[in-house]
Amino acid sequence: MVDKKAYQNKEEIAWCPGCGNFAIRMTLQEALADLNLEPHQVLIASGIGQAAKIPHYLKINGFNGLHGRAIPVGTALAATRKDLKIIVESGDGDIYGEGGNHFLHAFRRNPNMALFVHNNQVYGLTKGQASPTSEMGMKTGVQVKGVTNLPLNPLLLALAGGATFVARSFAGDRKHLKSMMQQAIQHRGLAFLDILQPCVTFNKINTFQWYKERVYNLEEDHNPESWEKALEKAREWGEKIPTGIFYRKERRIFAEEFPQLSREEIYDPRERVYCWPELLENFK
Amino acid sequence: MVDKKAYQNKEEIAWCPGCGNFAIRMTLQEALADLNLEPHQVLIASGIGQAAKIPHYLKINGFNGLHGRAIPVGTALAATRKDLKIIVESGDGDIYGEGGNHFLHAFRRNPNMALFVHNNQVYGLTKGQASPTSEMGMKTGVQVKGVTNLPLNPLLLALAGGATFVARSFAGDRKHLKSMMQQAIQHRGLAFLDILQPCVTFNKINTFQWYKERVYNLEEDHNPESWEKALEKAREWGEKIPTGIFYRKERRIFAEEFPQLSREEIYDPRERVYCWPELLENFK
Amino acid sequence: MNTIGSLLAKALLRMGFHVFTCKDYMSRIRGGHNFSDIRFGPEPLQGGAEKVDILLALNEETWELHKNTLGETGMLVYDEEDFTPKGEEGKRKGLPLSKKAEEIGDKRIAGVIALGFIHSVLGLSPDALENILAEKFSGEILQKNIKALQWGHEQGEETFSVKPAKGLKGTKLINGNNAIGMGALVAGVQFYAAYPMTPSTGVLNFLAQQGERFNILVEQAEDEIAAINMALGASFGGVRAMTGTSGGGFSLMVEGLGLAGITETPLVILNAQRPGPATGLPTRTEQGDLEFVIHASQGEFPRIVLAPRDAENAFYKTVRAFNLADKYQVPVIILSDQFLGDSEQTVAEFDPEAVQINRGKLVKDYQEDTPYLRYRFTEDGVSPRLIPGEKGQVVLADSDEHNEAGNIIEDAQTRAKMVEKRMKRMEKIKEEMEPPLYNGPDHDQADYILVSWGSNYGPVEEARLALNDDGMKIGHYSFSDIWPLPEGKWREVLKGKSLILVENNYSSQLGSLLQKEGLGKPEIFIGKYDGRPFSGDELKRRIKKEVASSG
Amino acid sequence: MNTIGSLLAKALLRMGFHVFTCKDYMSRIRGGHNFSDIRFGPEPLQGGAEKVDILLALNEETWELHKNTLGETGMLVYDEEDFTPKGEEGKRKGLPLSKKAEEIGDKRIAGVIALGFIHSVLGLSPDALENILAEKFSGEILQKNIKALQWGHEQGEETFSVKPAKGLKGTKLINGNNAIGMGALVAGVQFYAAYPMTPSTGVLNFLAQQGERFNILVEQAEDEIAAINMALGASFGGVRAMTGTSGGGFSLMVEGLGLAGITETPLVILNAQRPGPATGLPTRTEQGDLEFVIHASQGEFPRIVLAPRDAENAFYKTVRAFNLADKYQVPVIILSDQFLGDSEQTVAEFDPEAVQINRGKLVKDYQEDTPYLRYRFTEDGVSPRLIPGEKGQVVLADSDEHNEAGNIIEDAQTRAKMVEKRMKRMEKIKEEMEPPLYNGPDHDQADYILVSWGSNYGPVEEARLALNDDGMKIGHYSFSDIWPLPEGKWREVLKGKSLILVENNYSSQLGSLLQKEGLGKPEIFIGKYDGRPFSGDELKRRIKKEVASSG
Ligand SMILES: Cc1ncc(C[n+]2csc(CCOP(=O)(O)OP(=O)(O)O)c2C)c(N)n1
Ligand SMILES: Cc1ncc(C[n+]2csc(CCOP(=O)(O)OP(=O)(O)O)c2C)c(N)n1
Ligand code: SF4
Ligand code: SF4
Ligand SMILES: [Mg+2]
Ligand SMILES: [Mg+2]
Repeated sequence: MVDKKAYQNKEEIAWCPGCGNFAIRMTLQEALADLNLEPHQVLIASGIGQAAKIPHYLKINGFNGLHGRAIPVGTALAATRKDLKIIVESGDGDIYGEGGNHFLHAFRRNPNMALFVHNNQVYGLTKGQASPTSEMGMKTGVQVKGVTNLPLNPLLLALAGGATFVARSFAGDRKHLKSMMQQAIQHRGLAFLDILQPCVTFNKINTFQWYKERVYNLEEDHNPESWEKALEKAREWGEKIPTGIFYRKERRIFAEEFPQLSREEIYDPRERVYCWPELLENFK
Repeated sequence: MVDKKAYQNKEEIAWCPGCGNFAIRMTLQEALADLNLEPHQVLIASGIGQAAKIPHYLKINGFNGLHGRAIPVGTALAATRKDLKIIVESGDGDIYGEGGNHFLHAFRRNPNMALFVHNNQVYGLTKGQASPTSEMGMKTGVQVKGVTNLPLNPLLLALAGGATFVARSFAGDRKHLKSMMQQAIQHRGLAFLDILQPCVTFNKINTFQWYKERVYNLEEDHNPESWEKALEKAREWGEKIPTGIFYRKERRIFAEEFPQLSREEIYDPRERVYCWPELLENFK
Repeated sequence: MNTIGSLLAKALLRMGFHVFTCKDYMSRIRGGHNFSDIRFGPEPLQGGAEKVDILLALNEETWELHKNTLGETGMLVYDEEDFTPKGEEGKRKGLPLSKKAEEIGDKRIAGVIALGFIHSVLGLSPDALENILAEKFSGEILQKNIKALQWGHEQGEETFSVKPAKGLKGTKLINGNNAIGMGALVAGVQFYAAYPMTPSTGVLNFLAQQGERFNILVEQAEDEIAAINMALGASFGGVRAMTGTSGGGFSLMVEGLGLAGITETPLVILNAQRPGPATGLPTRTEQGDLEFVIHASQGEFPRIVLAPRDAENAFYKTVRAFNLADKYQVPVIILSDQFLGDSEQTVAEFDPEAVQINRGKLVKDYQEDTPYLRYRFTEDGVSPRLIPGEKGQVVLADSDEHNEAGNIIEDAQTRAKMVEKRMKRMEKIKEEMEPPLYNGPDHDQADYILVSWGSNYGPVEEARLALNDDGMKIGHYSFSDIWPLPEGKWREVLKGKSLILVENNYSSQLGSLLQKEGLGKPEIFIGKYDGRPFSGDELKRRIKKEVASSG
Repeated sequence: MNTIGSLLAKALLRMGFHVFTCKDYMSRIRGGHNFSDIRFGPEPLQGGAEKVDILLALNEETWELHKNTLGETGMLVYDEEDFTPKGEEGKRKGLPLSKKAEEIGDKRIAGVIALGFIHSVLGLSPDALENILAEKFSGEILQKNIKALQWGHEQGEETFSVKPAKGLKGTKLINGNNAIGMGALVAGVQFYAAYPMTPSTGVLNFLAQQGERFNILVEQAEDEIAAINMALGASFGGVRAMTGTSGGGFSLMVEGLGLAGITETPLVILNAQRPGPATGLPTRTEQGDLEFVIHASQGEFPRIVLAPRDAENAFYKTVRAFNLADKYQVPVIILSDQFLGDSEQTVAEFDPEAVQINRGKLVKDYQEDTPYLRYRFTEDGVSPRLIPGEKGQVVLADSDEHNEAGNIIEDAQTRAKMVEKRMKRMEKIKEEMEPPLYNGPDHDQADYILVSWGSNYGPVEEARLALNDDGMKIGHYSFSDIWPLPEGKWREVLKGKSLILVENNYSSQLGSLLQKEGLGKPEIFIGKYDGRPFSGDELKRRIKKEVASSG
């Protein structure tokens, strides 16, 4: 059994006291350890934002890249490094805003990786502008009269886009979150998990209390094999907010036929060059 | 009454003989003329691709910009030039591929413009690679073993994304197409029309015949006010392909409160500077 | 910390001082170490100082990190409840800040107590500050604040002697970002699209907040690519449009920049520099993007780059950016940085009436019989620009190579002619660029010439003045219109001189540009790439050292 | 037209000629005017000719557009059913191409009839072509093709006398795009992500087609931003990764380029240039992106730019690109263009065994007790690189400024040190860059020195040889390793010389770079920016003219 302490490092954490990110980080650590994964077997690709700092606060392989671009990084790693568990983890602005095109196309490819979005419905790191999931009417320094763009519903889009695993959890319910994370990591294909995360500094609407009062677990009576049912549930947002696995399905994964490269093959790629003469035939 | 010849220009057309684009162009011309719009009242923003060449083949205001970027251009024009009818028109690769993020976020803003996508399910101008809507298994110079990514369903995504007008038509049925175009242009908000367009050169699967055999008009018994019904219909693709207005709804449009600028106000923007002293109060 | 700092700065301003404030903050939301540097005096100020006279440390970390900056005669003010400073540097005064604040009934007013104390040490009356507090607060909260202020003021006695400037009137305390925003306002900006990115977000905030009052459509785009393409759409429609970002966002706008180039659509783009590459240091300063913005995007097309020197210059340069964009139908880049954007300084009140608007060859009524040609060949390469919507005429812009009408072409002749049409505007632009500003002794008497660009103006000037006081004969060329490099006699002057380049980067990018124009190899390069701005003191020291070792 | 051209080129190759083909096509799918230029002879060829000896015009438009290119002794071959050429230029031979083709029973073989005729005019046996047809077709179609070929061959008689090269063995006809693809193959590329964009798509096609055989994962990304970030992800994972695009796509990759820079992730990026700005001329050629790629992305970081001279050089340079990327952990840009990418030329068979693979400081087993540090400070600035997945160790890359472990930092000291660590690799890289290739008389005997870069090598060489034959003393420096500019004695040589810069652009971008390094002002600039490549003849003419008027 791997100890969750194996994932601990000593970086000073730059999140605000009380931020939902702490719970997510601790839960991830547990989820991984309890799946018996060691830090060197896991890699987190992240973007830029508060959420995206997560690989710094764990002892884990990490590629902390550009704002909005973690999905392509993770996708290529999932395809070429089949020996690693790949997690893409970032914020709602990062994945649904700047990175929206990759989000859209990721479901079409279905790479074998987990996608965790810390959805605090706001741009945290840049000090509180609206994110694509901010609610209508929310006032910010830029949206001075309140948000007027319709918030996007990431679960609905994922379902419409062909996702094979669509789930939601809440940073305030660590047990549930852990189970969601684990199932996502074990899913074969792209496992999308939207995590409701209170931002104590900038989001005064969707607070811990606000979420707490609304979230409920749909697992008991919900059949995640039904796309229609998933869709219906994904549209629920307001007085009640369902969490759990909305939808799950198996489908071809990205680069399925591409072999798992051994470390040797990676170190010495020349070994793979054969049939050169046949190739040259084309040019005479 | 405006004559459709008013939209005619003398450019040599660089489309292949038999291409579906010809029918779309002719129909657009008719649709606009019959709405009594004059060429100077309409502006087409397009991207890059075969479809995107359309503003060159009409006498019309046009901004033929970058591959994938016509939506933002059109959005700003729709907001600041309320006196013009704005049409964004481009190919499936352009709008759903390179421009996917703008497609996604356009529905949230709901700018008052029409979005016509010539969906030939292939990259025409770059010689036949798969587009985001190419069917699984379709072989191309790049997808040598056939497409393996799930094609995206633009109508489904539009519905999931909050679109207020979702329609499909077929370049082979000009009467239907004209009616769709006109209703789209008259819609208050973002009117999305996906147009099935045979590409005689590169798409040997989704040919004129293939579409012809499959498309049917859902207008008779379909209620475009029902999102659920629209969704169900949008998922239909295969033996039968519905065309028509799937969904229609009114909602706040982008920059609704921003006034229509007169030509004078545009020419001489200084007229708008007042309350300067109040502003300076903040800095003492 | 920022609130306390800005209260003090405002009070000093109202008492008639010149003020300069500089913010140093981390790329995080709470915690971490953030501080404000406030400098004031009777003379205009355009930069921070290396040594601090009064250090207000609300916690021990601040003391530890800043003890080296406290000048010999400096004073440490600290919360004696919180820590006891070790070491012997300077004078020090512990106050029971938090304890007293709690006593008065609000923990948050500890800083105001300190401000009261600082006023007394400076021999200043707390009235101005009291007025400011009264504008901000009312009722019980105000009472508590005033109590705090007064108690603090009673604890000290005049230690430093300070004099306000004479005849300072209508002066305002404005940072570079707001100055740029105000410039855009009076230039008549009607559309601003951007994606948040430090340190450019200040401009987005400013314009969003003024949007309704001034009738500006401000939109937060889904990404920077959308932002620039929106701005181009709006501009094509005839309205004055702008976008703003920092390095990473500018990278994403590069393709759009070329689109402005080939479609000849006027556009103003703010690049507020921060240290790169990539994410780099989001809240720090650098001048690392000069050669990037000059060469960004495939192919060749004219563009203009303006690097404002200070807040006042930023205001006027922004107006100028809009005018140049319209006049030459090119993209104009305002190259600012975090130092300029976030630093407040006292500036003479901007006069919107003094500002000219030039929309270039914008056609009001197109009266000719022949169809309008968006890219008509003209002598100066600038084609009359018609706003779409004119009855009987259509306007076509194209990102492909095109003919005069804007339709796609592929033939060699038209292509070559269009390239020439576009490029020849560069010659006229060059003539219009303002030559670098020169300060210092007569050219032939200067032993060395400092060369700087953009926001380094202030610190370099301060160093130059100090060096001249020390007897060195040294001049200073400050570039603000930086691309294309202006014509003028400075070119001749520089050729024969010993140049000292001062830039906030590693590789001396202005140095490269000068060499490219054949202006000789700069002798000394003083670079800084640790994310912090230069101070005048630091520069003075480094210049002396370099000159000594090179001489 | 392309098929007929490639049949002829292959036949000539098999008969032992050196061949050079150049494609000229429009940015459209059908129709329009497209043509192939085929040149052959006993000597190696690296460019097209201004004048044509045999012009095969299948329609009148071709004749009208090309009549000026037909040399005095040239021959027009045309379909007499289609048109009757006006004018008196050269010899001409009308053949009933389409009529005869129909007679034989397949309209599409009209071109083969023409090829048969051309063989007879050249005094060549049609055997080689017959073999090629037999490899492509079979049964009835083959029979018809052979009939067409033979009938055509019977219609002409030897008019031109041609001699194949001696001892040409194993030679292949390869275009630049395929050469780059083959280079990537033997370098062991394991991942290639790209978005289609002319003229880079050839490389994507090639690798996709070889993907299965050579175990390469080739993915068409949703956009270029995804493409470069995918490639970076793969490379961080340890596999050799590459992406390719043209100007507009490169613009979108600019932010990713900086990410490679700060994360020190090796990456090979192909930018196949086409005329800009923006969409420009998609299917034409230009060298307009040199300064752009050198300065692209915010901030400062080392990068390498290699501009291959010809197909053979492209093959070896591509391998070198991968090795340099790994050795210095930097992005390497291969700067090719449409002229190089689409032109086929005869090259000696590439030898994959002769190719060395250097993966730099890739750590196989990390044995130390201390935790692995991705950005460990080392003397040469290059840190040992561990592939993630090693038991007990983790690897962290970061786009923010970071410490040795890869964790975010904000302090001034670490920042400065990291900048220095990254930048100091540039010095070593400079030493490793190959100096420009010199051809011509001894330096001190050359009156002028031509300077070119990349794909202009061939045409400039041809011009130089011709000029030397005419008695001019002229040398030629050809740059291929172009950034950083290599060290070497060329620097001294160039300083004192009269330089003639030849570039496929408007503003002489290499000229700018040379001046930046203080290498003096080039005297003459011969630029071309109409989307077409130089030919040797044209250059010779223009050089003569310029020298005459400058001398
Ligand atoms: C290209 C680019 N644009 C903008 C930014 C500035 N930026 C950094 S984080 C961020 C948004 C963060 O919001 P989110 O992803 O929701 O993360 P959070 O901080 O809320 O966890 C932005 C706009 C950037 N780093 N790069
Ligand atoms: C940034 C950028 N990337 C790639 C291209 C090349 N390109 C031009 S059109 C096109 C795709 C066209 O497909 P689609 O939009 O479906 O239009 P169609 O030709 O099929 O009508 C591509 C990839 C480009 N012009 N710009
Ligand atoms: S700003 Fe919000 S999301 Fe960021 S650390 Fe603070 S509480 Fe968390
Ligand atoms: S390639 Fe296809 S889409 Fe393009 S013009 Fe030809 S038929 Fe039409
Ligand atoms: Mg967020
Ligand atoms: Mg298409």
